[in-house]
Amino acid sequence: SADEAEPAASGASGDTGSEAPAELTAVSVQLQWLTQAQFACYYAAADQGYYEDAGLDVTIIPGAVDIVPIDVLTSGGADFAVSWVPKVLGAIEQGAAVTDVAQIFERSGTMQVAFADSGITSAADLAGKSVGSWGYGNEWELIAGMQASGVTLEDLEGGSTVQQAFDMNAFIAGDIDAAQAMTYNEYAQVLETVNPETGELYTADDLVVIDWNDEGTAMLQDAIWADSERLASDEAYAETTTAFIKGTIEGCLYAKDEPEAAADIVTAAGSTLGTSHQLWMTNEVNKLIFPSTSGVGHINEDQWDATVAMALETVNPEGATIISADPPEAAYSNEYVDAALAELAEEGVDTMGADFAPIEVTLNEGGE
Amino acid sequence: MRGATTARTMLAPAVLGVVAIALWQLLVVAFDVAPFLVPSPSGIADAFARSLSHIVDAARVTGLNALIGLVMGALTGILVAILANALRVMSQMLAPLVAALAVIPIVALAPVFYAMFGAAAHTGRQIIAAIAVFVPMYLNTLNGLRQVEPVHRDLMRSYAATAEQANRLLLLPGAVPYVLNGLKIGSSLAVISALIAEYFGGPANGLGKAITSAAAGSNYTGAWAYVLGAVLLGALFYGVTAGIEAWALRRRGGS
Amino acid sequence: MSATRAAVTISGVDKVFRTRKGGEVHALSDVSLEVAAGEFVSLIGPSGCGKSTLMRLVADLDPVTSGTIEVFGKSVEQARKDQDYGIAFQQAGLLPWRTVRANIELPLEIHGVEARARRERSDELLALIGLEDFADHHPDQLSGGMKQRVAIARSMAERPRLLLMDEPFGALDEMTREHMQNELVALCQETGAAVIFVTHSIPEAVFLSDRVVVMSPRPGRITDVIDLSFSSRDEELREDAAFYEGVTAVRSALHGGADASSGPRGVENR
Amino acid sequence: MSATRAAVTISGVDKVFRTRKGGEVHALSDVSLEVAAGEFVSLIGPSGCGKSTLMRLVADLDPVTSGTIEVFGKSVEQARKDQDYGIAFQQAGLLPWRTVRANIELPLEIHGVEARARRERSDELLALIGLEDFADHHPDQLSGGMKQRVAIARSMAERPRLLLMDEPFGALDEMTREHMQNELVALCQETGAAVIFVTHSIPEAVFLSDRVVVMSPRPGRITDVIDLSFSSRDEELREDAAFYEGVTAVRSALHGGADASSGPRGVENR
Amino acid sequence: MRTARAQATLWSVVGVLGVAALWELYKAIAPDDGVTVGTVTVLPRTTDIAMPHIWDMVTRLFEPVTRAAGADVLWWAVLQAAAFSLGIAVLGWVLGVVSGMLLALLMQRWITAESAVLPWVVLSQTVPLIAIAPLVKRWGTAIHLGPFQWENWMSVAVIASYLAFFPVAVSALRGLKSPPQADTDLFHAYAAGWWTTLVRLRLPASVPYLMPALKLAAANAVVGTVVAEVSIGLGGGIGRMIIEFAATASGDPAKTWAPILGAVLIGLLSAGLVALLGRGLGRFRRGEVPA
Ligand SMILES: Nc1ncnc2c1ncn2[C@@H]1O[C@H](COP(=O)(O)OP(=O)(O)OP(=O)(O)O)[C@@H](O)[C@H]1O
Ligand SMILES: Nc1ncnc2c1ncn2[C@@H]1O[C@H](COP(=O)(O)OP(=O)(O)OP(=O)(O)O)[C@@H](O)[C@H]1O
Ligand SMILES: [Mg+2]
Ligand SMILES: [Mg+2]
Repeated sequence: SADEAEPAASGASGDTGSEAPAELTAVSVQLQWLTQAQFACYYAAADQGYYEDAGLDVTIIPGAVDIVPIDVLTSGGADFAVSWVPKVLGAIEQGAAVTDVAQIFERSGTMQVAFADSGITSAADLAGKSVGSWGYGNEWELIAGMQASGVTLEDLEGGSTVQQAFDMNAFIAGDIDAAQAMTYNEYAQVLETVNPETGELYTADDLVVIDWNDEGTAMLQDAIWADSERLASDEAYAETTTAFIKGTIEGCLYAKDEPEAAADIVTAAGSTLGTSHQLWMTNEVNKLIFPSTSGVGHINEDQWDATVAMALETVNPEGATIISADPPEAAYSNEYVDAALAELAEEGVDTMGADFAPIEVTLNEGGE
Repeated sequence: MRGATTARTMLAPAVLGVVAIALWQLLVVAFDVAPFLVPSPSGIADAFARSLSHIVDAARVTGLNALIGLVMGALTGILVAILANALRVMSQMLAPLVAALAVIPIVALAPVFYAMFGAAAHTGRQIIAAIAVFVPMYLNTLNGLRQVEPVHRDLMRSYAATAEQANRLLLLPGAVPYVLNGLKIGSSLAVISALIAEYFGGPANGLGKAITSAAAGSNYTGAWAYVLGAVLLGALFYGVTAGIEAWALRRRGGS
Repeated sequence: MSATRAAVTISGVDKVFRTRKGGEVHALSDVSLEVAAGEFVSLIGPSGCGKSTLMRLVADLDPVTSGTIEVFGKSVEQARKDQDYGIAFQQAGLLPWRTVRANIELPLEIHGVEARARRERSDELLALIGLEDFADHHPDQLSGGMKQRVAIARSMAERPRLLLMDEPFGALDEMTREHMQNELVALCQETGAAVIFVTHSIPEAVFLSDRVVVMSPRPGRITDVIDLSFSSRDEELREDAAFYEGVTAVRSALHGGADASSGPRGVENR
Repeated sequence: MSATRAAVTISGVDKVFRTRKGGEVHALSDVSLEVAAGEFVSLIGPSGCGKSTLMRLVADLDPVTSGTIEVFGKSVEQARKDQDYGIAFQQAGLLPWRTVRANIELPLEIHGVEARARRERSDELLALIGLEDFADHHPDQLSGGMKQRVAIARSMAERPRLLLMDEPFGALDEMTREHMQNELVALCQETGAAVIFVTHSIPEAVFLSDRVVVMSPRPGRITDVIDLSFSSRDEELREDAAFYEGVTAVRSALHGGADASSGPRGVENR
Repeated sequence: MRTARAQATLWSVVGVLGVAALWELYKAIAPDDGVTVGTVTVLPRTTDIAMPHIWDMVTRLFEPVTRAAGADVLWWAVLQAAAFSLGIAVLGWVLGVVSGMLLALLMQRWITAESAVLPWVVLSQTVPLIAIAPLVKRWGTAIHLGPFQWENWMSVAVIASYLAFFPVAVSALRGLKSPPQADTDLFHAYAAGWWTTLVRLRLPASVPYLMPALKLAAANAVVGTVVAEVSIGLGGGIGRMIIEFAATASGDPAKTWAPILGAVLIGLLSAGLVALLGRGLGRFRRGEVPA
C-alpha cells in the first residue's frame, strides 16, 4: 500500500533516520488532497523526526480527485486518514466503522468569495446568483449556510451550484459570482492574479467574503480518522494512534513557530505550489489550529454536536440530508488525543499555542 | 435456423449478464461485503429505482450536452473532411493537428475550455464532446471520400460532371457507410466526454457530478445507480446511431 | 470530308505512361484506326497490349502522348463535353446506393434533363434490357449479368452515336454472355451506333464485329485487322462454318503476330 | 473391386442447402459419377447448377445430404485427412504475406514435412511452372496468370492422385488461358493424376477432358456426359475439325438440356 | 517520392504555425469576452487567462517550475513527467492489447461467446472511468501475494488498459474473421486444426485490421493514464501536473499549458511507436495502400 508516498525520513535534518529503523512501527496516513501546506503538520512531523521520536515510521499518502480517504482507511490501504467530519459522517452512515481521534483543525477554512462590486455581502444575497462549489462533500457548509438564510439550491442561478474546477478562472472571468474558496488556497489564488483593470494584483479590498465561521454554519474540517474496530481490538494500534497524534501535534507546533521552514519542508516533499503561496497556506492553516481552545486535536463536544446537527438538516440536491440518524458513539473519541496531549504536557510542551501570532505574507503573481 | 440465430444474438448476452449479476450478488451476500466497498446489484437496482427521477434529470442534462457535441462534432468533421479531400494541402496541414487532437486527454482540455467559454455554461462541455466526436468523424469521412472506385471516377469524367456534381452524386453517398460508422464510434465518445468534462467544472446538475458527489460521500450504491444511468445513456446513444447505420445501409442496399 | 463520315479517327497515336518509380511504359505506339459511323469494331490482344488504354484515350479519360484522335470530327475533349459517346466498363460500376432506374438516369441527371423526360427514357431502356420489374431494386439485388445490362443501358441513356465498351461481358458465364451478345447485336442494329468493343474472347469478337482489330504488346500496336462480313448474327451463326473460320483467322493473327516468343505472352505485363 | 480402381465414386448424391431465411435450395439431385484414376473430367453448366457444390462435396468441405461419395475407396473425410487430393479454387487464394515459394510449401509445412524436403519439392514445382525466378516474390508482384500457376503448383505439392479444380483459369485472358491449359495437360500426363475440373468455357472443357459432364440447374443434375477421345492434345487440336465437333456437341448438350426456357439461364441464380 | 514527403512535412509545419497565427490573430481582434449570442459564448474569450500569448507559453517553458531553490526548469519537469506517464501508458497498452487479443480469440473460436460477450464489450466503454478508477485502486490494494505489493502505478496501468483493450478486441475479431472462405476452405482441405489455421492464416490476416486498432489503443492508453493519474492520485506524471498547475491557472496561465503540451507529446510519441511496430509487421500488410 506504500504508494508514491514520501518516505518519512526524507527531510533535510534527518540524520536520525540511520539508527535502528527496525524498532519503528510502520504507519501510513492517507491525506485528502495533494501534497501542500494544508498538511504541514504531518510533513513537518516527519521531517523533524517527531514521528520517529514517537517510535513511528510514517508514510504519507497524498490524495487525489477520486480518492476518498475513509475508503482507503477501511479497505486497509492506510492506517489513518485525514478528512472533513461532515464527509465522513455520511460514510459512517453507509457502514464505515471509523473514529475521529483528533480534530486537528478547530476552525473552518471554507468561505464564499465574491467581488466587492457584486452586491453580495451575506448568504442571503446568493439567491439568483451563480454560486460555485467543488462538490465532493465540500459543499455542505455552503448549503447549510444558504439554508440558514432561507436560500435553497433552486434559488440559485441555473438551479444548482456550479461545479468549480481546480482553479479560480471561472470566478475571475465572472462566470461564478460567489466562488468557494479555502482561506489558505483559492482565496490566495485570486490575490495572486493581476487585475486587468489596474494592472496590479487583486487585493483583499476588491473582494468580499462570507465566512461560515461567522455565519454560524462552520463544520469541523481536517481530522485524523482511525479504524474503530482496530482501536477496540488491537492494543498496539491504539498505542500507535496516540503516538501518531502526538507526533502530528508536534509538527503543528513546529509549523506555528517556523512557518517559513515548514513551507519549505512541504515544497521539498514534492509540492509544486509557488513559494509565497506555500507560505501563505502554512500561515492560514496555523490560524485554523491556533490558538487552540482545549489543546490541538481535542474534539470540542459543542462543535461536534453542531456539525452533527447541521448534517442532520442540510439537504442535498436530491432532497436527502447528509445523514438521517445520529452517528454512533464511536464516531469520535478524545481518549487518544487526550493521552497524547497529556504526554506532551508532561514534556512541558504548550499545546494551546496561546502565544500564536500569524505572520504577514506577501503574495506574488502566480504564487511565486 | 433463424430462430437459433436470434436466440444466440439476443439470449446469449442476456444470459451472460444475468449470470454475472447473480454471481456478483451472491458474492456480496455470501461474504457480507459492506455496500461502500462493493455495492450489491440489488442495492444498485433499489437505489436506481429510488432516485430514478433525479437520474433521468441528470441524464437529460448530460445527454443534451453529448447530443449537441455529437451534432457539432459530426457536422464539422464531415465539412472539414470534404474540404481536406478537395484540397490536398489542407489535409496535410490538418494531419498533425488531428493527430494531436486525437491523443490529447480530455482532462487536459477541459479547464482550458471552461476558461474560454465560461464555467457557468455548458458550452465548454459541449465543445469537448464535439472535439471527441470530430476526430473519428473526420478520419472516417476522409477515408470514405477516398474510397471512390476508379471506375466511378472515370464515369464522372466521361459525363463531364462538375466537381460539385461529383461530390454530391458520387463522393458523399459513397462515404455514407464510413460517416455512419464514425458517428457510431463518436456517439459513445460524446457521452463519455460530456460526462468526464463535468468533473472539471460547469453547472453541477449532470450525471458525472452526481457520480462523484455520491462517491465522495462513500455512497457507492448511489454512485453506481448513477453509473448505471450513464451506461444506459451511452447505450442509448450507441444503440440509436447503430440503428440509424443499419437502417440506412439496408435502405441503400449493400455495397 | 471523312471527319463527318467517321465516328472515330485515330492517327499516329502514341501513349507513354510515366510510372511512379520514374520508369516509362510505352503502352501504345503509332496506332491509327478509323471507325465508321454505325460500325462495330472489336479490339483483341493479349493482356497489357493497350486495348483499354486506347479506349480511354478515345473517351478522353487520359491524354495522348502524341498523335491525334477525333470523334465525329471534334477533339476528344469536346466530344466528351458534348456527350457524343456512351461508355461501359468491365465492372458494371453501378452506384450501389442508387436504384436500377436511378443508375440508368445518372447521366441524364448530370446533364440537367428534367425528371419527366428522364423517367420516360429510363422506362424505354428498362424495357430494352428486360428489367422493368427491377427498376426499384438496388444493384446488390441483381446478378452479375443483370448489373452489366444496367450498365449498358446507362451507357445508351443519351442515345450516343458512339459506344465504348471495355470487356463489358468479362465477368459473365458463357451462357449469359452469349445471351448478352445477342442483345447487344439487336441494340446496335436498332440504334445504329458505332461501337468500339474491347474483349479477350475470340468467339465473342468474331460474333459481334464488322472488323476485329488485333493488337500486340510492348509497345502496343495494331498487327492485323480482320474483316468479317456475316450476313446475319444469330444463334445459327455460332455453329456455322464461317464463324469457325473467323475464329481460326483471328487465332492465327493473334499467334502469328507474336510468333517470335512462344511463351505466355502478356502474362508478365499485368 | 471398383473402389480400388476408381479415383472418385459418387452415387446418388443429393445436396440441399438451408438458407438463413429458412428456405431450401436443392443444389444437387441424384448425382452419380465415377472418375477413373488418371482420368480428366470437366463439369460444365450454367451458373448455379451445382458444379462448385459437387466439387466441395468431394473435397469434404460440405457434407452430402444423402447418397455417398468415395475417394480412392475411402470416405471423403478420411481422404481429406490422408491428403489424397489437391485443390485449387477460382481465385488463386494465395496468402499475400508469403512468398511464392512459401505459398507452394504451405501444405507441406502444415503436414510437418521438414524444411529440406519442402525446399526440394518447391524447387521442382517452381521449375514445373516456370517461375524459378519469382520464388522470393510476393503474390502482389505477380500477374493473374502467374498467381494461378502458383496455386496449381501448390495443389500438386503433395503429389496427390486426385486434383480438384474449380474454374482455376476463370480470371485469365484467352491467350494466357490457352497457355495454362497446355501446361495443365502436360502436368497431368506427367503425374497421372485424376482431375475434376469445373469450367464455364466450352472450348476449355473440350480441349482438356476425357469426359465432359454437362449439368443443368434447379435442382442440379447431370444431363449429359460427352466422351472425347482425342489422340493428342496440342496446339493443332485447337484448330482441328474434331475439336469444333466436340465444342458443338457440348454446346448442343448444354442448350438441349435447357430448351424449355430460352432466357438467360443461370443469371437469376447468382 | 522524397519530395512529396518533404512537402507533406512542410505543410504540416505550416498547419501548426497557421493555428498559432490564427490564435494570435483572433486574440488581437476579438473582444475580451469573446463573442456571445444571447447568453451563450460561441467564440472564446481572449483574456490572457483564457488564451495566453503563444510566445508566453514558449518562454514560460524555459523558466523554473517554482521559485523554490533547486526547482527544475519547466520544460525539463514536463519532459520527466511525460516520460513517466508514457512508461505507464506503454504498460497499459501492452495489457490492453493482450487482453483484447485474448478476448478476440475467444470470440472467434466460439460464435456463442461472440454473441454473448461483444455487446458487453461495447457497453463496457460507456462506464465512466471515474467510476472504475477508485474501484481498481481499492481492489488492487486488497491484493497481497507474499512479497508482491500492489502499487498505485499498477492501478493506473490497469485503468489505461481498460480503455486500450476495446479497439483491439473489436478489430482483432474482425481481422481474425477476415480470411475469405476460399482460404479457410483451403486450410480445411489440408485437414489443418484450429491452432494451425490461427497461426498460419488468421493471425497474419488480421494484421492490417490490427494496425489502426493498435494506434487507437495507444491514444486511449495515454488518455486513460492521464485521467487515472488525476483520478486516483499518482504523482510524477502529466495527470498530476495538470491539477497541480491548476492552482496557478489564473496567476500564471502560461504554466498550465505546459502539461497539455506534455500530453500531446506522449500521445504523438506513442502513435509513433506503434507506427514503428507497423513497419516491423510490414510483411503482413502488403495489400495496404499507403494512406
Ligand atoms: N495509369 C497507368 N500507369 C502506368 N502504366 C499503365 C497505366 N495504365 C496502363 N498502363 C500500362 O500500359 C500497358 C497497357 O495497359 P492496358 O490496360 O491498356 O492493357 P489492356 O490491353 O487493356 O490489358 P488487359 O487485357 O489486361 O485489360 C500495360 O503495360 C500497363 O501496365
Ligand atoms: N452455402 C450455401 N447456402 C445456400 N445455398 C447455396 C450455398 N452454396 C451454394 N448454394 C446454392 O446452390 C446452388 C448451386 O451453387 P454452386 O455454387 O454449386 O453453383 P455453380 O454451378 O458453381 O455456379 P457458378 O458457375 O456460378 O460458380 C446455387 O443455387 C446456390 O445459390
Ligand atoms: Mg484492359
Ligand atoms: Mg461455382
